[in-house]
Amino acid sequence: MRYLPLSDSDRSAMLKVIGAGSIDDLFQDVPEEARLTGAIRGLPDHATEMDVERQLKAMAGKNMVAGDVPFFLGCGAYRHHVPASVDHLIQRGEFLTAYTPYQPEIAQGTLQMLFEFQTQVARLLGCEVANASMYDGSTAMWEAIGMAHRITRRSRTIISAGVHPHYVSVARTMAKFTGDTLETSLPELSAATDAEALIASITDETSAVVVQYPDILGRIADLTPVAEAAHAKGALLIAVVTEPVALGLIKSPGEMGADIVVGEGQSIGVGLQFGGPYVGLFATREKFVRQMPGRLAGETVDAEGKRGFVLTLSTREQHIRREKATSNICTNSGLCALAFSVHMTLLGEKGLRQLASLNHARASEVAERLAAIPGVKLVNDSFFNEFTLRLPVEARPAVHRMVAAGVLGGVSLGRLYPDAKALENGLVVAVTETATDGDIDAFEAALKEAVQ
Amino acid sequence: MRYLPLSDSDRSAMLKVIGAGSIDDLFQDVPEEARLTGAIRGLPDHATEMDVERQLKAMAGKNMVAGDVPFFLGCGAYRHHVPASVDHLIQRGEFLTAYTPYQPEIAQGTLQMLFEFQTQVARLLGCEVANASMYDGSTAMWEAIGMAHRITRRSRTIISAGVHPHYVSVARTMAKFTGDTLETSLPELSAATDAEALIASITDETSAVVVQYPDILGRIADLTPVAEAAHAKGALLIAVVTEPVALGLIKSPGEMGADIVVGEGQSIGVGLQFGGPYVGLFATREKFVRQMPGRLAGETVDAEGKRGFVLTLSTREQHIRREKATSNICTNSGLCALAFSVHMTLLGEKGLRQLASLNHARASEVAERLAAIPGVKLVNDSFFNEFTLRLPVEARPAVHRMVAAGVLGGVSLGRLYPDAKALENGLVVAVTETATDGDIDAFEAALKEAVQ
Amino acid sequence: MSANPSGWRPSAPANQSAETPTVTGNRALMLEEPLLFEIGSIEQTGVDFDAPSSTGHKLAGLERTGEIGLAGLSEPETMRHYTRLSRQNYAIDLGLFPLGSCTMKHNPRLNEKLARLPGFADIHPLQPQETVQGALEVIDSLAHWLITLTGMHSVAMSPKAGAHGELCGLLSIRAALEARGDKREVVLVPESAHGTNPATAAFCGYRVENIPATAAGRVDLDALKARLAPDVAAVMITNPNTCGLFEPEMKAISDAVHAAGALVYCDGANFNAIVGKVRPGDLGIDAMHINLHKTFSTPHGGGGPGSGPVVLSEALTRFAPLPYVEKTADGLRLVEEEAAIEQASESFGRMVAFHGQMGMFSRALSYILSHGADGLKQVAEDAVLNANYILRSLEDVLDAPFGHSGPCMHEALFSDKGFAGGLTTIDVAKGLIDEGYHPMTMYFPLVVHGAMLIEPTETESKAGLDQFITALRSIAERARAGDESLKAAPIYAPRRRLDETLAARKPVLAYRTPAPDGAEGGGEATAMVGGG
Amino acid sequence: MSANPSGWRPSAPANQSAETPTVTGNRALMLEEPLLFEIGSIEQTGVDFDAPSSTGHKLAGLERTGEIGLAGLSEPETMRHYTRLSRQNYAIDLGLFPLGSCTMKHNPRLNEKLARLPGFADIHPLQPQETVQGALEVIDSLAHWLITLTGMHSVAMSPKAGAHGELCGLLSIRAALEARGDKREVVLVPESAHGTNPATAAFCGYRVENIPATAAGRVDLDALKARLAPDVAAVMITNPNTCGLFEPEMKAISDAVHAAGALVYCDGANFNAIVGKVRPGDLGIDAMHINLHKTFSTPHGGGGPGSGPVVLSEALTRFAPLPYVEKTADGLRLVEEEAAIEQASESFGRMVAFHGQMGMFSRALSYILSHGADGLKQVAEDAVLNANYILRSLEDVLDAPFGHSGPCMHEALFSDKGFAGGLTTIDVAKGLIDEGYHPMTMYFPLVVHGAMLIEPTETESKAGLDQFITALRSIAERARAGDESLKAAPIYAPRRRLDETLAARKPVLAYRTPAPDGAEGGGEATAMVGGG
Ligand SMILES: Cc1ncc(COP(=O)(O)O)c(C=O)c1O
Ligand SMILES: Cc1ncc(COP(=O)(O)O)c(C=O)c1O
Repeated sequence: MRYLPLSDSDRSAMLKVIGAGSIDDLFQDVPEEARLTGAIRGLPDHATEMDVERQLKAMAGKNMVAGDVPFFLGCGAYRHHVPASVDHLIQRGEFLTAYTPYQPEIAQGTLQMLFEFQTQVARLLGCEVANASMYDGSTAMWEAIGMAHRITRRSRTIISAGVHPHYVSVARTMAKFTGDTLETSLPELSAATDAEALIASITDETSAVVVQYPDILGRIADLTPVAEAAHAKGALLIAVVTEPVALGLIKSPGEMGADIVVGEGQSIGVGLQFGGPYVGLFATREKFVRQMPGRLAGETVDAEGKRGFVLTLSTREQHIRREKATSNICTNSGLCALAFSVHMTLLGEKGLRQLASLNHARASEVAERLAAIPGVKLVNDSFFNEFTLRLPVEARPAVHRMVAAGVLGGVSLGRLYPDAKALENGLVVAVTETATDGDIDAFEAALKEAVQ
Repeated sequence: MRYLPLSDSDRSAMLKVIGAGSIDDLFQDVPEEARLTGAIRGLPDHATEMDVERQLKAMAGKNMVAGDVPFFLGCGAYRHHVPASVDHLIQRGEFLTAYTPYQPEIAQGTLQMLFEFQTQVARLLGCEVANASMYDGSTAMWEAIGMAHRITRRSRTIISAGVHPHYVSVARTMAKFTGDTLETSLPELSAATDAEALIASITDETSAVVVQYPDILGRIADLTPVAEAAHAKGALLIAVVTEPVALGLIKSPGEMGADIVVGEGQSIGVGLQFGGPYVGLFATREKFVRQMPGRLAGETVDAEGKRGFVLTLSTREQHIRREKATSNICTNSGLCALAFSVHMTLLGEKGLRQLASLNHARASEVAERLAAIPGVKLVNDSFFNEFTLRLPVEARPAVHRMVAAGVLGGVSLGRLYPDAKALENGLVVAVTETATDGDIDAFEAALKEAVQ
Repeated sequence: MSANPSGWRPSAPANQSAETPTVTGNRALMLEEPLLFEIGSIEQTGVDFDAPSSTGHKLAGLERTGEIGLAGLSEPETMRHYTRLSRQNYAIDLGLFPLGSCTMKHNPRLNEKLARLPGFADIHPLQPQETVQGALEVIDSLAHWLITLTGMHSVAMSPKAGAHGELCGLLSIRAALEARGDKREVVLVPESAHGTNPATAAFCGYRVENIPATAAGRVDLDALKARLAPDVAAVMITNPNTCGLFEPEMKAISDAVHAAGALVYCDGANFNAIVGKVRPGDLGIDAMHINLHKTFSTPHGGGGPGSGPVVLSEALTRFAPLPYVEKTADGLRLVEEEAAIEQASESFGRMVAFHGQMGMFSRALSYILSHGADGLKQVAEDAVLNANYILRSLEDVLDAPFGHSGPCMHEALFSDKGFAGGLTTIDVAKGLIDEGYHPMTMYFPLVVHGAMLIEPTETESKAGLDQFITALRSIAERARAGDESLKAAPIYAPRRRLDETLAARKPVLAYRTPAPDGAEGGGEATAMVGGG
Repeated sequence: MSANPSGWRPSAPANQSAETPTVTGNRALMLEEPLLFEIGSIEQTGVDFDAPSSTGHKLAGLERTGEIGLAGLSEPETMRHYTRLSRQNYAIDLGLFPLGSCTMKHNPRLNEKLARLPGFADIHPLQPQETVQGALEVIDSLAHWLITLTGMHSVAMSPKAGAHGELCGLLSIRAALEARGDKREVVLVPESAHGTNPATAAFCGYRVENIPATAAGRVDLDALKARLAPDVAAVMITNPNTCGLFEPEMKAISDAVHAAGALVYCDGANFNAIVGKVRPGDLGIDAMHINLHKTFSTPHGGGGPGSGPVVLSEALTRFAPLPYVEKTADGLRLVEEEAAIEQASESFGRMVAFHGQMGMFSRALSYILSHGADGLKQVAEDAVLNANYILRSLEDVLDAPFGHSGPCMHEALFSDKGFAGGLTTIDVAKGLIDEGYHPMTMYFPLVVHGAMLIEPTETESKAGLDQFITALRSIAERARAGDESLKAAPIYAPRRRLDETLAARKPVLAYRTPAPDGAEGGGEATAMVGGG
């Protein structure tokens, strides 16, 4: 087998050194009855590279590739062009096949990169510090709720109706077991967010208010009033960003007073990948750093006084603190963090701003065109690159009809909120720099057809 | 522009250091009238990565991809499965973006690889030494004729009718200018090669006899009699191998007495690439090494006595010997040599033999099946993975008819020998490990149809 | 402006010792690399964009006006920055990476290639299901093989890493207990367990108690039995355990646990030792996570991403998280809409925004198909053989605390007993760095003093192991002889030992642009000198 | 058995100096790597094959029975072997690579990606033309832009590198001369020309004579005119020339050459300096090769492959080699069948088996489209700016023989004048290695003593150049001061200076398996000690 270097003669020589008669002697601790004797049921023997490639290609071939069709999906995962150099660099064996940088003298590459990533994330989100990544945006949000609980010693969290329903779902799952109380609600198909209602519901027992920015329907609202209201009651503001490209154009949550800002970094460098691996962003105020989950790279010096980087503040972490850790996370999303960081470095502030402007301009054009389709209404009066339409028909079947026309034309709210009658005509449309004029024409035509 | 790091302020600062008022001052030696003033005609300004990708993808999309259809072409370029690790390794920046290893202390990677490549090639071809690569098989063959000329001080070369007609064409082009005389002929659609005729035509003026093995029709013949006949008259035997995988199963030309063995290495590691870049293999006897063209890596030691490698015997080469060099070659095919070497290392002798056996077995099956089609005759009684059929109809249009059925069904001799009536029904078919049962069925059906 | 416009800055004082006399601080191919923020600028970019043909005005007046501070580099500079950084890393592609418990095995590039097929890499998680049938097929096939290999009843595919899998398992257990109205409070965990085990249990609201171990490094069954009581919700066992030993009484443990009304969680991080040889399902366990980034070779990527599917017993299956894939008459269906689904009403809920680590699934499936039935079994056998070879080749110079109790499984455990002159495990580890190796796992498991846990994996050749053994033997001999010079190791790495205390005492977690002209700035820590 | 079954062998005597005290010979991340033949074996393989379902028997009795001696490695070992080797290389991805005349610029990975599209990478050169229209479109588009950029009449796309392009150009010239019945025998070449120029001329059967140069490093027009006579077939000029200077009298040279009935070949290796700024066609040249692997950034790959299309004047067009692409009513057509084509009857013939370096064409086209009209012009300007910046920043410490004659073009030329203590160009070059740079081109062009030819290219940043200037300045100062220690450089590279004399005197060009048990074998050279 091509991946296994030992030859049979190596094996016998080694058994001799060990003093064992056969390989099975090494498995002597496994009770006889627990040993598998036959082959693994149904699994053929090892296959050639060509054969495996054929099998997987056949599966890949059954999917409709976003890049092959007019494509307008968002809702937490965005399709941006990722420069070829990003994928080249993350495939460098020294990045790809390294472990967590536990031995800093021979892991400065990963450590410095993480330090840079943390800096980029902190600056983008408008915070003082960021960690070395979480699994994804949804788990980052849950961890933020837990962190707020530790900081405020309160357990009631208000989650805005504008938060991605899957993120809310994750939080709800966790809360069932940790005894946290979550106040959640469904969004409305209106231009206004639920900021006022949120503010009204904050009490002295509120640990945190969680808002998404831009929210699930694409709406943008100033976070300052919510932040002030939360702080006035001793609660924290947690902001969730699922489309970090937006922050090249609009104010960061940190600037507006958010105490913890989490996000999904997929949109920069990582690609769609059917939902994973993605990369959770997690940033906060310096004073909260010891309550933060996840790994942190920090600056230090070596024995000769040269600057270097190490994993630090690990007394927060499971491998040191065990049951008292701030989180159980161990493996995080390092390589996606690298992809994010490389792409962000290529963009730089200038490129990020250009990219964001282009997205917003393009989305504005498309919103205008689609809203001109008879019966179709634009819900938003603010958005970045994603907005919601109210269709004259149920959106979920309309999406399927567009598929039949070869167009991936947005996410129906019916898919995200299967039980919410009031939302069933909602269609969330994301438009990025990857949409061509032809794509937009095709989408417009398909949607026209689908709502008839 | 994304590839250009200088900013405008860098540029002014640098001009100041230089003491120039403007960039155009630096071009002062270019006469006014020779300076281009406007933009380059018809060329748009710089384009985004996404845009360039779209343009090139559109072109790529117009080609019929070998891997997407039943595919049976050979005649000097063979489609084998190349393991994914080969492409990964040749894309390592340290290999891909290095220059010729002129500074050996920081080019041991390339130099050791070339030394290993030379060893692999020499052993595969059955020779004592090999060089660090030529452009491709056809130029390697021409260089071999030139080298034989230098060794024997004779200028008449006999080229077997079994040599690839494009290779002959290249030799003919060069000979027009160097005053070499080539004796060439057309192949016949028969099982026997022209070995006897060759032997008969060797004289005391013959510098070399050139034979291809397996030949353009796929035939295999013992080279020993030709070698002996050539040597008896003081001439050299040059053997050409366009499908090196064959040498995992059949005797090497070196073993049979060839003095210079050249080849096309494309078949191992390199891929089809519409004809280039490929990699010329060049091997010979140690005693001829100072007449060899091309670069050579050799072993030596460093100032501390450690083994290391350098480019050596450069007194043969243009940069030292200028007009007295053995060849004008400078840039060769280093990265393809690396691909060849990595693939060969993965194969090893064991894998190469397995691969060769599989090719021969598969080709034998297909030959049998196709020869059973009414009117179709198998020309060969010997072959490796490629054989020639005599169709009941002209082969060139039959190939086009198969294309219409979605099958790339071999190379017609009409394409290779456009004026040779006697060959026009010949179809050369190559079968490698990449052909599936389904491919073979489709091919059989398409050919049946095409010869009706 | 937050990025340093003056460009390159040496990170070490020039000419500070005879060993680094270069002006640049570089040492030939070992290149120093400044921070991105020291070489980039907010004006620089490595991408081109077309100018927007119009401008939008829907930003609710929230335009970001201030400087963000994101330094950019042109593409050539970016290539160099990261290429140079990468060269300061050790990796599996460079050599043996025997980090115990981490299963650092060869990462086939075939898997990288296949995961990048547009049909996998360029599909959106919320595409209509009829457009992603191939992706669901990957999930379903991988699920099938994981169930088959473990002999379990079902598998939850969405957990994103091992620890997340533990969470999934414990939540399933808790959901099952609650479903039967059983409120239990304690989870028992061996002291040797990985830190994620107690952390996860605590996260799920359980109190963690230790299970004692025998002198042979196994769970003390009698002690365990004695502790089992109605307050115990679950027992978390690692098998093979973190000492590299198989728990021979696993079935008896499971039976006892079940008899006490509790459930058995198995940490499957060490599945590599037994894949194709033993099915955890035959040992009575209820839930086990599988680290695809260990046993099934998806690359570690310098810390992640991973993927931690959890196989479940029949008892736990109906509590499994959403989403999951099911076969229907019209093809595969992703069951995700919680509220709408009758049959999933007992699911404990959703763990992640989408469907798990698709990019890891395709790699792991490729790995499984490549190895096949014979190959997977060989994986376990060779992994165990390699570990025992190391154990027996070094036990004369390194103390093997459980060496007497028989063969180990996939990793060999040594202690620092016998080292002289104050030398300890870390000195041996750092010595290995100079020899061209990544060190073993140090000081874990906690049950052994100065633990050195060596996991070679099956993808190492005998010749490679022999060289490693020679190197480690020589270092071990130096450690036993109290050779002071080991304390200075590593001397050839890009950095000497780093001051971790300083890092934690004065955390500098993000770059702070130095104040102009030498005024006090955030970079001050770089001027301090500390010992390793 | 030709491969060494015993596996790893240190390539250096253990513990030979205080600087390498490791047992393995490794120095942390700088890893020693044995030869493939020392670690592999003929039994080992890194690929799997299905067993053939039948066996063929058509081998004419020529089965290869003896051992070939091809050592194999498993895939993990292969990855490490080549990854480790790669790390012993310097490359553009690591830093400045200022090899004059070589135009080592950034290689965009976009181009690598596009060249690998199956539509380009997985098509056979002999596929029916209707199945490769997109490939022909690439050739045709690239041809169009090369013609446009050079202002010439046509282009021959098949030459495989610069030297092959020279051959193409000279053969076209010779064919044209012969077509008019003109047998000329001499080609004039400046002494500063690249070695391929005279080598090519000689290969085409011409006698080579030198053209004298002026004190300002240009062609001496008067001397050239004096030599022009009916025996002169062509003049080969490099412009910008290899001293990095533009030939201001190029048009006058061309006119004079044409007046004498000869033709002008231009070596276009240095086209990078003038792309988008000057069209060679406006200077009266007849043929010029373009190194796509220089100006158009296809990667050098450690020595190749390259691609050397040749642009031709109208006078030479009909002699161009086959194949070429033409537009027809049914699409693009590859004209290759020599005998059948009326219109190509004057073509001098075929130069390569197929159609040239397709893989380089797609990359070069991507490069041209990416840069566009503004970008290409900027390329030339920045390349020239960077070179002049180096020239002027160092001319106080390094002698610039033509520095007085005005600005240089894309490369800065220095000599070793002023070095003391027997130090010379090579010592400066090796000193740069320790500083983390690839040296400049040494001892070329031949017209300058101890030449150091520095070509930074446009893809270097100012900060990067500043660091390089600082490093080279310090080395130059040491060279002027006669600092002996420079002779020991490099000290940090994977190897110290290598003994090239030994290599040439006792060539060892292939691995020879050592005779068993210390008997005399082919490996003996490794035991000798030589000085650098
Ligand atoms: C024994 C053990 N359990 C659990 C884990 C946690 O897995 P992960 O890092 O994927 O979260 C690890 C690995 O780090 C481990 O070694
Ligand atoms: C001036 C000059 N001419 C010709 C050549 C030859 O080009 P190639 O190496 O592509 O054959 C080179 C490059 O090596 C060169 O620098």
